[in-house]
Amino acid sequence: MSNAVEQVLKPKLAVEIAGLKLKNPIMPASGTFGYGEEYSPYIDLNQLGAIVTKGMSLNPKAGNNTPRICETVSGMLNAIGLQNVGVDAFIKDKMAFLSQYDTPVIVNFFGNTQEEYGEVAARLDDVPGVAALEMNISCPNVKHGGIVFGTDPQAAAAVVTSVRKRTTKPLIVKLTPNVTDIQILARATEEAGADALSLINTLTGMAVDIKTRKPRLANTIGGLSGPAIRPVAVRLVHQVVQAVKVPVIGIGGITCAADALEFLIVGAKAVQVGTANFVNPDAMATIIADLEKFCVEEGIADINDLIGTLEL
Amino acid sequence: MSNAVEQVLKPKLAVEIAGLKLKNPIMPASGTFGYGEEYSPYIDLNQLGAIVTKGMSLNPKAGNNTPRICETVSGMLNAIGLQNVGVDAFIKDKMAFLSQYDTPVIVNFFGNTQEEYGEVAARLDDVPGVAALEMNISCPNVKHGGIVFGTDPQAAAAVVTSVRKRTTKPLIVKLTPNVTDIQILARATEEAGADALSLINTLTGMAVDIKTRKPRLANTIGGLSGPAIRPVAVRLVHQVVQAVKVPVIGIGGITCAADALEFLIVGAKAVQVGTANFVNPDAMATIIADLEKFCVEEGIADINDLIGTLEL
Amino acid sequence: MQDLKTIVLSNQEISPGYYRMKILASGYSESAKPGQFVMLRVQRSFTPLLRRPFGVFQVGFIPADCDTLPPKEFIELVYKVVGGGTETMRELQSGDAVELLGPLGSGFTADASIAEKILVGGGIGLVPLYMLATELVKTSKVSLFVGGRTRDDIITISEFERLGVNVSVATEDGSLGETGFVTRLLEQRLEEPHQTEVFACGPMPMLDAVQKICATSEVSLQVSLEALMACGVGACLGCVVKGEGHTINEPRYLCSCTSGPVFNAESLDWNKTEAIKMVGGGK
Amino acid sequence: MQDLKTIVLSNQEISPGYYRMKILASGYSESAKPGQFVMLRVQRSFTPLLRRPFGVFQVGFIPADCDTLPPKEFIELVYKVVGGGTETMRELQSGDAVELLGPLGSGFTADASIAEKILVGGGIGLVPLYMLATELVKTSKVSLFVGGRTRDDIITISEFERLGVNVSVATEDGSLGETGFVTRLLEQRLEEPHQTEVFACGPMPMLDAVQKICATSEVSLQVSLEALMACGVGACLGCVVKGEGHTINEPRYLCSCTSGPVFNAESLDWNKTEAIKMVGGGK
Ligand SMILES: Cc1cc2nc3c(=O)[nH]c(=O)nc-3n(C[C@H](O)[C@H](O)[C@H](O)COP(=O)(O)OP(=O)(O)OC[C@H]3O[C@@H](n4cnc5c(N)ncnc54)[C@H](O)[C@@H]3O)c2cc1C
Ligand SMILES: Cc1cc2nc3c(=O)[nH]c(=O)nc-3n(C[C@H](O)[C@H](O)[C@H](O)COP(=O)(O)OP(=O)(O)OC[C@H]3O[C@@H](n4cnc5c(N)ncnc54)[C@H](O)[C@@H]3O)c2cc1C
Ligand SMILES: Cc1cc2nc3c(=O)[nH]c(=O)nc-3n(C[C@H](O)[C@H](O)[C@H](O)COP(=O)(O)O)c2cc1C
Ligand SMILES: Cc1cc2nc3c(=O)[nH]c(=O)nc-3n(C[C@H](O)[C@H](O)[C@H](O)COP(=O)(O)O)c2cc1C
Ligand code: FES
Ligand code: FES
Repeated sequence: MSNAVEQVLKPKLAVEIAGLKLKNPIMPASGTFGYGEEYSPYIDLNQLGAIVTKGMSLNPKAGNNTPRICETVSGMLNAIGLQNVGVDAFIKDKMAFLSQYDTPVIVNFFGNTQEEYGEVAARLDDVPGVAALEMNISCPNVKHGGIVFGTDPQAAAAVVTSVRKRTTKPLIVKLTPNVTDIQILARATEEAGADALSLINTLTGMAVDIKTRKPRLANTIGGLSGPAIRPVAVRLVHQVVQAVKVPVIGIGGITCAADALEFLIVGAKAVQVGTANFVNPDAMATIIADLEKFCVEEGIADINDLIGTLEL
Repeated sequence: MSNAVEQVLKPKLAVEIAGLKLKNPIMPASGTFGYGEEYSPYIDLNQLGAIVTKGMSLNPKAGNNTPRICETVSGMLNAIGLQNVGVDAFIKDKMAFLSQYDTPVIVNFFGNTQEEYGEVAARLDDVPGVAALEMNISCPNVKHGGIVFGTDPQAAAAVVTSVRKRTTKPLIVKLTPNVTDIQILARATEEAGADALSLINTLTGMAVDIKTRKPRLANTIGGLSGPAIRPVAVRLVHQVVQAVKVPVIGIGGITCAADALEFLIVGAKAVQVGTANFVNPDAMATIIADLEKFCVEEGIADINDLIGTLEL
Repeated sequence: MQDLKTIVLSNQEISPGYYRMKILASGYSESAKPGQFVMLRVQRSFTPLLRRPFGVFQVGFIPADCDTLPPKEFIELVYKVVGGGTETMRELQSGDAVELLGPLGSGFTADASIAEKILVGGGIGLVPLYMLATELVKTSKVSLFVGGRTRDDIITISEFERLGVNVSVATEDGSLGETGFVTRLLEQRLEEPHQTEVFACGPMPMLDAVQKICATSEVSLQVSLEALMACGVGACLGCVVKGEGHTINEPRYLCSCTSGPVFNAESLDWNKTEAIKMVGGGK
Repeated sequence: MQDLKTIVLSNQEISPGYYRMKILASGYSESAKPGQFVMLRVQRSFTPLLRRPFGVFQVGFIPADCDTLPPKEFIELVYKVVGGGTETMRELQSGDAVELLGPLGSGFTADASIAEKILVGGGIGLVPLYMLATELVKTSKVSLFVGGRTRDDIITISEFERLGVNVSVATEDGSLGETGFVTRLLEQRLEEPHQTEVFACGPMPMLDAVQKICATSEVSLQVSLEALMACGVGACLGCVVKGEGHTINEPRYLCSCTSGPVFNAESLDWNKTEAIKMVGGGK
């Protein structure tokens, strides 16, 4: 009895994804939390379920011309252009800081060709402290007319297969929402060897300055993120959970525990918080605390008992 | 000189779409303005560029179970289930009211099979007062496993071709945004005989009640509309304008003249206002007045001089 | 029916979480009928996006600032803070701008030949019954049965008493009046058959019980329903409720903003029907 | 660097459309350096979504309500209402909650060996120069050249004068001071070469002109830039500006929230480079 009371007082928030043990299901979304260090004055990185880094490429990338961001109604557009220090500099300069923490580090990465993807994965494979890789397949395949890998089931499967061969780390494949049928993509990447799927990346969007008649982003189009996109993200996660067996990580417009819970209830094993970090550097700490409160209030001893309990 | 001044004082807002002359580029979006009558106490229907009706089907449709709507951040989800009185009752009971106005009536319609689409179009073909048809192809094709017509280029082209044969009225095809490549769909429907394209219909979304763990809509998933989706809509309209020659009508999250102008600048010849009507029954009147003001301020004598002037 | 761009006159907490708001509303004293509602817009931004529906508690006049001017018409709402929209409302102060679409919907219709009227209100469901009571007391004997979770949820009853309404209270925790559900009070009153007419507003489980009791006693019942609403004018079809004769195969839906929010109980379907799911988010 | 959940102390209009806002900000009097900024969150809802960057105008202390308590530290912002975020700010009153992330970014660094300092401010660009002036006047002779469209855009100059700063004004419409651009004043001053150091903040065209003048006169220049910012801490990479040596083929971007907002003019690229467009909205 006293044991049961204690359990309710301190619900279990730990989840496991592809062998990765997370203290809780909350982690940042790639590109919104820098290399971890940037937010370390404001939030204790040891609290997080995992740390997900900015996307890494084989060579350093300078990124797009400016303006790169613009605010929209309850959302923002970005076309950063995947600016990053390159995988080698990352390993050399950024991993030491991240390794101080008792929190798994998930390295997000991408390439412009299938080969590049494989090579980045290979370079990260033997890096101690890298707990898992998250593969961003929302990039144009420069060898095939710039079609985005993640919108074509064949291309997506092929690139995942080739990365799978070059890494022994758990491989999370991050899906783009800008497709007709996400379930086809989800199954294709699962079969190609993904250990987990994460979604959604940003919705493609655009905004215009009506005075100058120019796009608000130098790149014309960009990725829409923030609370505005959450209903689309929840729907896609729901569909993917039904289509695959591997665990799914939900992303899109999460700002508070209630938002995170929508994803967990539809079946996401964990969630990533993106744009909300910009608004509240301690958003994830608040979410973790409030998740715990919610479990206590609802008498949930283990968050795993809540995951996927959507009633249809 | 005095002539030029006059022009600037009273800019020309009239536009033409597929032979249809509109007083201005502002009209309601289907399903958000009932049969026109519902909003006639609040806005003068003679002011509008056109009136677009709720979607009509061959037989009356009772619609979905409740709850049918739910609010999201800067948006709303709906799964009304296309409730309507049926095309015959519409012609008999609703057209007399609409015909009083000096405003073109565009009848939105849909079907569950290719034949149904054709039959509805045929029944509307000789109805006086119907200025044009808007064909909603975001419906599942019940004869082909429920795949949404508008997500499959072949199915979309086929259904447009068959409707084209049964109507002499201008045919506007309304595209769904839930596709990987909108340009393929736009070209396929243009080639099949669309006189104009309108977009976007709602983004598919979902929301969950975290207490009951049930979807907030009885139908589980629904359509997301409102300001939240505008950046996605602007991007899709921009892409479609570049892909086709027929005129394009922009839809999605328009609440004010500035929002409408984004669509016009990227190249939409007219726009539809949806969810904003619920918030402000006179939203369209305000938009028309403010469009005029904007033209005066910017020295635009004819709104057509502004359409498609995006600077890349 | 009009869309008034107007201002708040006052906004006061009357019980923990419950507020009364007076809004300047010219035309309402003539046009508003008991049981009607308004769609209120509380802020310029898009959070919250939609207007919120509120029953008309009462309409009236306040003296103008100057003798030579006509008195000002107001409408009064009573609301409970439950979420984002009502949170925003609670912060409004005298002079703040709001937009008021209305009066909307059907009202209650009393049968002049029936001398005794019973009102049944649950929590905030009391609101539309007050304006009704102001009319009914003119010609009938009126009783109010009001229920709530605790005594904090029993609001504005002294107002009803001042009209001469006979008020009986039930709270679930017994902190005021009888302990238990308000429907017990109705049941007791209707035990021995007598000619009366019932008007009810409150949570669905309460209305379900009221309907059963009235059906058993063969007493006529009008209910005011709360449905989710986007437009309030019959355009969105979001607010429907199931009408009498509704089945899964032949669904019958009634618009609760135009055919309602007040319905004769017989025109509604009181069976719990199963939800049907469609593939695709058809509108 | 901290994220303070704090309150507004005062918020006053000082010129049409320009406001001064004092915010309770413990720690700032020690930590804030001239040229630094804060990211301010002005409301709980998501419109506006992002925080807004504002330069630190000054830091200071106000007496506590009670003698035995320590005085309260405040930070003062001066802002111009230009859009949704600043519209919301204008409505804040003493006691309203705000969130303050900061102090952020690089500050100005003065060269102690140079006895004369020139500040050049355009419109609201004056803001970060005030706190800088409070430091510089301790050791140097300081002049301020300030420009704006009309005299309403010339703000807080009496504050500078009170510090002992020599203020010269130019307005485009001639409603205050010289008629024309502020850069004319700088040009005149630098006509005959002399040892000085320039600190400038204002619209890009003004900074472009200031940079040309200083480069010609071989005078060292620090500029504070305004870039669009989402995070303010170096995480989003949205705020970059082009660094010295930037080309289309070898772009060089500097984060203006961490490497800036104050930059040595030589570390920036002052050429107008063409925009490059990519297919796909890569992040
Ligand atoms: C005809 C009618 C009359 C009403 N009269 C009153 C009244 O006099 N006093 C009062 O306090 N409340 C009344 N309600 C309920 C009131 O509309 C809701 O409490 C309010 O909309 C909640 O908004 P929120 O943003 O605070 O809550 P949230 O829960 O954040 O609202 C989210 C969404 O749900 C809707 N919603 C939530 N609860 C209800 C509900 N019970 N009924 C309908 N929609 C709901 C909101 O409109 C909104 O779209 C009435 C409802 C209807 C339909
Ligand atoms: C380091 C720094 C210091 C600043 N200091 C001050 C100051 O002391 N006083 C002051 O009045 N303003 C200052 N600004 C500009 C101020 O941030 C913008 O005026 C403000 O964000 C506009 O927000 P809005 O919502 O009112 O306008 P909107 O135009 O609605 O803003 C829309 C978006 O554009 C951004 N934005 C608009 N204008 C600017 C701008 N000039 N610079 C950067 N972002 C902009 C907003 O942050 C927002 O994301 C500073 C900017 C920066 C980068
Ligand atoms: C500024 C910014 C940069 C991003 N960079 C990346 C990236 O490098 N790799 C990636 O996979 N996703 C990137 N994303 C997408 C986010 O990880 C996330 O999928 C998306 O923002 C949706 O979540 P949110 O609504 O919580 O922000 C970026 C998003 C933003 C806003
Ligand atoms: C309640 C509701 C009902 C709708 N019904 C229809 C419909 O019957 N036919 C149709 O083509 N689109 C329908 N739509 C989609 C709108 O016409 C429009 O494409 C969409 O809402 C996006 O515009 P908005 O953001 O301005 O609302 C409906 C939208 C809503 C919100
Ligand atoms: S609320 Fe829109 S039809 Fe009733
Ligand atoms: S504002 Fe985010 S990196 Fe500078």
